[in-house]
Amino acid sequence: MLVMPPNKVMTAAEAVARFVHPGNVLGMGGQNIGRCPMALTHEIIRQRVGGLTVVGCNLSLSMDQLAAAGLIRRTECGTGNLERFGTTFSWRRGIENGTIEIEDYSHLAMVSRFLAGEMGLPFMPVRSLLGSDILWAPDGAPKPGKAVITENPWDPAERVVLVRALQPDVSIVHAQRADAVGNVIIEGFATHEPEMMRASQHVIVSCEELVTTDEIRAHPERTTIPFMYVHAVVVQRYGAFPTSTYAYYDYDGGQIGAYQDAARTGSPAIDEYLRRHVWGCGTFDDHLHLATDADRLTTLTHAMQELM
Amino acid sequence: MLVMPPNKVMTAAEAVARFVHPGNVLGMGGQNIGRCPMALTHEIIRQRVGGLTVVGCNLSLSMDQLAAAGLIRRTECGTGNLERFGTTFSWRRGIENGTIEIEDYSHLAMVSRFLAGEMGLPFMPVRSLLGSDILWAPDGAPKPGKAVITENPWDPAERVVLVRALQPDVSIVHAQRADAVGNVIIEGFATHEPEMMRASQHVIVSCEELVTTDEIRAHPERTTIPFMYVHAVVVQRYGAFPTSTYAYYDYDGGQIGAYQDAARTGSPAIDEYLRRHVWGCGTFDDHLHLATDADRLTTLTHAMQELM
Amino acid sequence: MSRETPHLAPFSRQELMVIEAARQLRDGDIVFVGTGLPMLATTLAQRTHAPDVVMVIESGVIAPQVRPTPISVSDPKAMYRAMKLGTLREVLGCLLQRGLIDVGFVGGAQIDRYANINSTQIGPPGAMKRRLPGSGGANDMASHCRRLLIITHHEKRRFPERCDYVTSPGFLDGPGGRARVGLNPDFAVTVVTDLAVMENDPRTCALRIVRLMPGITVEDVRAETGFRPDVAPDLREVPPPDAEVLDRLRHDVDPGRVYLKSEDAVPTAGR
Amino acid sequence: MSRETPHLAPFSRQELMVIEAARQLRDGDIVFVGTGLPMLATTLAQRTHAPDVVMVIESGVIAPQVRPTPISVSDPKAMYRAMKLGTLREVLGCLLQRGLIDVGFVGGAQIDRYANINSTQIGPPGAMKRRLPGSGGANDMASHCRRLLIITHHEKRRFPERCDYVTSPGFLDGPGGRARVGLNPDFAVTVVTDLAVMENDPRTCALRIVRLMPGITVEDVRAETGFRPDVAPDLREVPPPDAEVLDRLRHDVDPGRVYLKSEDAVPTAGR
Repeated sequence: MLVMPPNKVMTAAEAVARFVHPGNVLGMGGQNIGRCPMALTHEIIRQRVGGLTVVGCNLSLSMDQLAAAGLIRRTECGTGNLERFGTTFSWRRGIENGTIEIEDYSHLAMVSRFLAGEMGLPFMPVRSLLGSDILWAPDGAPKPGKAVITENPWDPAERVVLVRALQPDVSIVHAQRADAVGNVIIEGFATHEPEMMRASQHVIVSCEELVTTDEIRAHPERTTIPFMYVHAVVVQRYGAFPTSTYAYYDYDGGQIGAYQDAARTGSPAIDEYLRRHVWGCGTFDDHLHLATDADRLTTLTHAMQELM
Repeated sequence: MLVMPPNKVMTAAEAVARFVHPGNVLGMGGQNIGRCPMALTHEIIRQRVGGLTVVGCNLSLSMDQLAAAGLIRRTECGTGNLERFGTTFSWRRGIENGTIEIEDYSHLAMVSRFLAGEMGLPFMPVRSLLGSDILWAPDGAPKPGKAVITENPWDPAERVVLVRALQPDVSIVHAQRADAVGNVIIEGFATHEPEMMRASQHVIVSCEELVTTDEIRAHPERTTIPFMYVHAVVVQRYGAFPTSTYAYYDYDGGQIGAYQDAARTGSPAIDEYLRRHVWGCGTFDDHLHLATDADRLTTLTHAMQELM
Repeated sequence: MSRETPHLAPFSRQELMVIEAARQLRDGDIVFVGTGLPMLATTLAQRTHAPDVVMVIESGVIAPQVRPTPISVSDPKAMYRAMKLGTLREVLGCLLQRGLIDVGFVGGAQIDRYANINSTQIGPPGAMKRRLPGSGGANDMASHCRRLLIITHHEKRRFPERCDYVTSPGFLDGPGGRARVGLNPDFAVTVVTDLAVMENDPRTCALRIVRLMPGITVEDVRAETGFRPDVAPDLREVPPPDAEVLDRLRHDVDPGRVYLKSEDAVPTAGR
Repeated sequence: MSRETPHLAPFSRQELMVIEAARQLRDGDIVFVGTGLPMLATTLAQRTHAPDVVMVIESGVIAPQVRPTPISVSDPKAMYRAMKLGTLREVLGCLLQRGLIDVGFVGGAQIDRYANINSTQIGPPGAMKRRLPGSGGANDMASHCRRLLIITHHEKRRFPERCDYVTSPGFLDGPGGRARVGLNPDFAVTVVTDLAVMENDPRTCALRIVRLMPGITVEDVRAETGFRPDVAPDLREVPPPDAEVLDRLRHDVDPGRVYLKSEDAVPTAGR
């Protein structure tokens, strides 16, 4: 029996302490420079929850900071990169020096795995990956357990790949709005998040605004994810900074660039970045104080409003 | 290359003549007493497009009128009924006298078939149907082609059913709003329609209101189905009458009951109903004139508004 | 078959059946529910002992505050102030098959000794006598819920030894039946009727009588059952309704008596 | 490698590469596109000869009217006035894998003789030298589009005989390769670079030179290609840009020169 607690609102510190554990499979929300769950990521780093398997489609800034902090054992994803801002340097370094295991998929294959997970199915067919090296292990041998090539029983000439369901232990997502019982509204693009959230055993949502359940009930067609899937709601204005939150604020290229400069060079610059911006901050608001100011945040807000 | 015609708006008569052909697999929108595509159904009856295989999850009033008109060769669905208003009598009669073939599924199995269809996959796993007689042919023998029981390759003790993808030749759906290029907004509950529409080779949408493409672009997160899937837009106020359209008008129990009375008794009452209400009407507006009046429609509109 | 509790407000057996079904729901349960008596009983539970029961309806409705009296899963009264209006896939796939529904709650058709349900046809495959509506979401509920609640009028033709057609799986052919075909064996069934409450015997998987409606005997139940149900060792009588609960049912849940039968709404003492 | 068309406005080879790529799109094409040069070229096509080209972006964006200059698939400038903002599954599953995308348009990494693409790693499996970002949606585009358009700077290390790692399938090992692994054999590839346009030879499946940038010779191209591309019988020169088109590119599509390199924006005549 799933109980509906009347109030799932808690601090990021409480949410991470309760729901993110060493060795977890962590589903990562956001994409590239959009809606990365930075406040929740910082809290995981602050609590040094390690040995994580980070899963998602595109993994970018939040994943790379976890990698920089040495908390990632493995990733399963479609890409790691930040497009115009370069690659995810800490992740790349971890893969190249052997501290991070990787399992590559295409974006569609990853979302198909979440689709199987959210529907309670053990696998999902997909017609991508055929003929590619993604199907195989790094040594070129068939990789047992990753994917199975099978025939269409109704047309044996047709082949499909079966990929295995993925149900993260916990997913972290930054959304625009949520209510206290955990109904979540994602505005604009939603990437792989709906499937991933519904597939997860636990979901922590940070949000720009807490709305009343009456507001949720007034527009039930706007609810992206109903409360059953969500275990903690963390109210954090600018919780995706320096990435953007659609309809709220644009990304901050300067701050993303500052992180990338440190990540590109590696130690000690990256350790110093994390020390100042994460471990040196008691909360994400402290980080915002350090990394930006009210004028800049207003500018980012206006930049987004101008695009609406 | 899919061309985007600047204007897909046409009459029901044009849309049915162009896109619904004898022997087609017809995807049916709506559920029970909600948003049945009655205007489009009447037009199919008026043009006597026969030999149809009607597919959907719950099939109700619109399907039964097609059955009453002798246009259905076969159905593939989860249920045929009208709940409080009784069963779908013409359909039941057709099955019992052998003029309508049936292929039974559960609702989840049907939507899984549309899910496979919309994703371009040959089949979809489902964990329903196991152990039931739905898997088998009416004579009790395994039914080749309907479903395949297979093992989870990652856990051979676990069994799933594979159901075959379903891509209707044409689907008919009544929605609240659409623009001229075919972007569709379904408000409120959406049943199996999104998967079915995206799986279909052609889609005809009737709508209560035509909106501008600028209005679509102003709220892109509200678009249910983008234009690529939609081939004809028929503007028809009260196009689901006597079933309801969420946010627009409630169902008309009197008119549903009048049809059910005729359908329950069969010939000649049901033929007379169709003669008066469909073949005797040049358009669906003529039917509305015959079956209801402005006061009644205002009452149904108010009844719905009171629930919003 | 007479009821002799004159100190209470008169009530019909159908009313007590709905009330007893409502009692089966625990606060916080997420219930997958169809219209009719299942929705009546679930709404009643919400308005009495279990305010945080959550309804999920196959048309895509999550957590509505149902207004009286919806006659369909697509009735806007069943969607009133929902927390989400979505799609059939989201509720049947991402909640039910995903394992997030606590209770599946269906109305009856044929139910056999092993709680298999037939809502497809009267007469076996190949020799159909009457076509019924079909599965709808019932097969999905019976396949994926750990707990299935059935409410139905108790009459012999509804309780055959073996269903003509298994639309929705109960325990199939008995112990181990579900596991053998690949269904989750963690499964329990409660059938609430106007004569009794039956539950599966954990050992034999067969339905047995666990409670009797006031004034009803085991033999009364057996006379209206096509198989011979055992009797649970702790057989008890269904408690009569609280006046308050009865009042809620009559005035808040189905005030128009859309599903509550008017002919026996206020039965005479001698009924 | 000099350009000698003095009657036209000066333009860089990168600008002409984008313009030539835009020319590959036909009005009405539904194009699955990433950020960077593919989005620049697609936007340019919309603003010149093909106003009804429809962009689809993997983050869930359908038919936006892109504002200059998006630097990411999740940049709100790439979502401006979209017809729908949805999910990755809707665009990669229900449009791309469903077969409703006409052209997949990707930026380059390694591309080999048979148009296989590597965006995963430098060095073969088991002997990785440099990790690259990975597939993203590129494998999906190459698997499901009937037409794949690639835009990339032309240099030898980007055009190996055989990719170290096949992230996204071209023709694999040549004729019949796609059919043998179960991919749709109805497939065509166009590679637009700053030196030439290459397309798959319909017979051999290998990339061959079909057009040369102004002033570029076949030997110039071969010198920068790791395999030896054949030359199509109807080899032509890429036409120089219309002044109007060049103006649109510079002032409407990437006015901030986010992707257009400033160093060779207005090349001198002797370049």
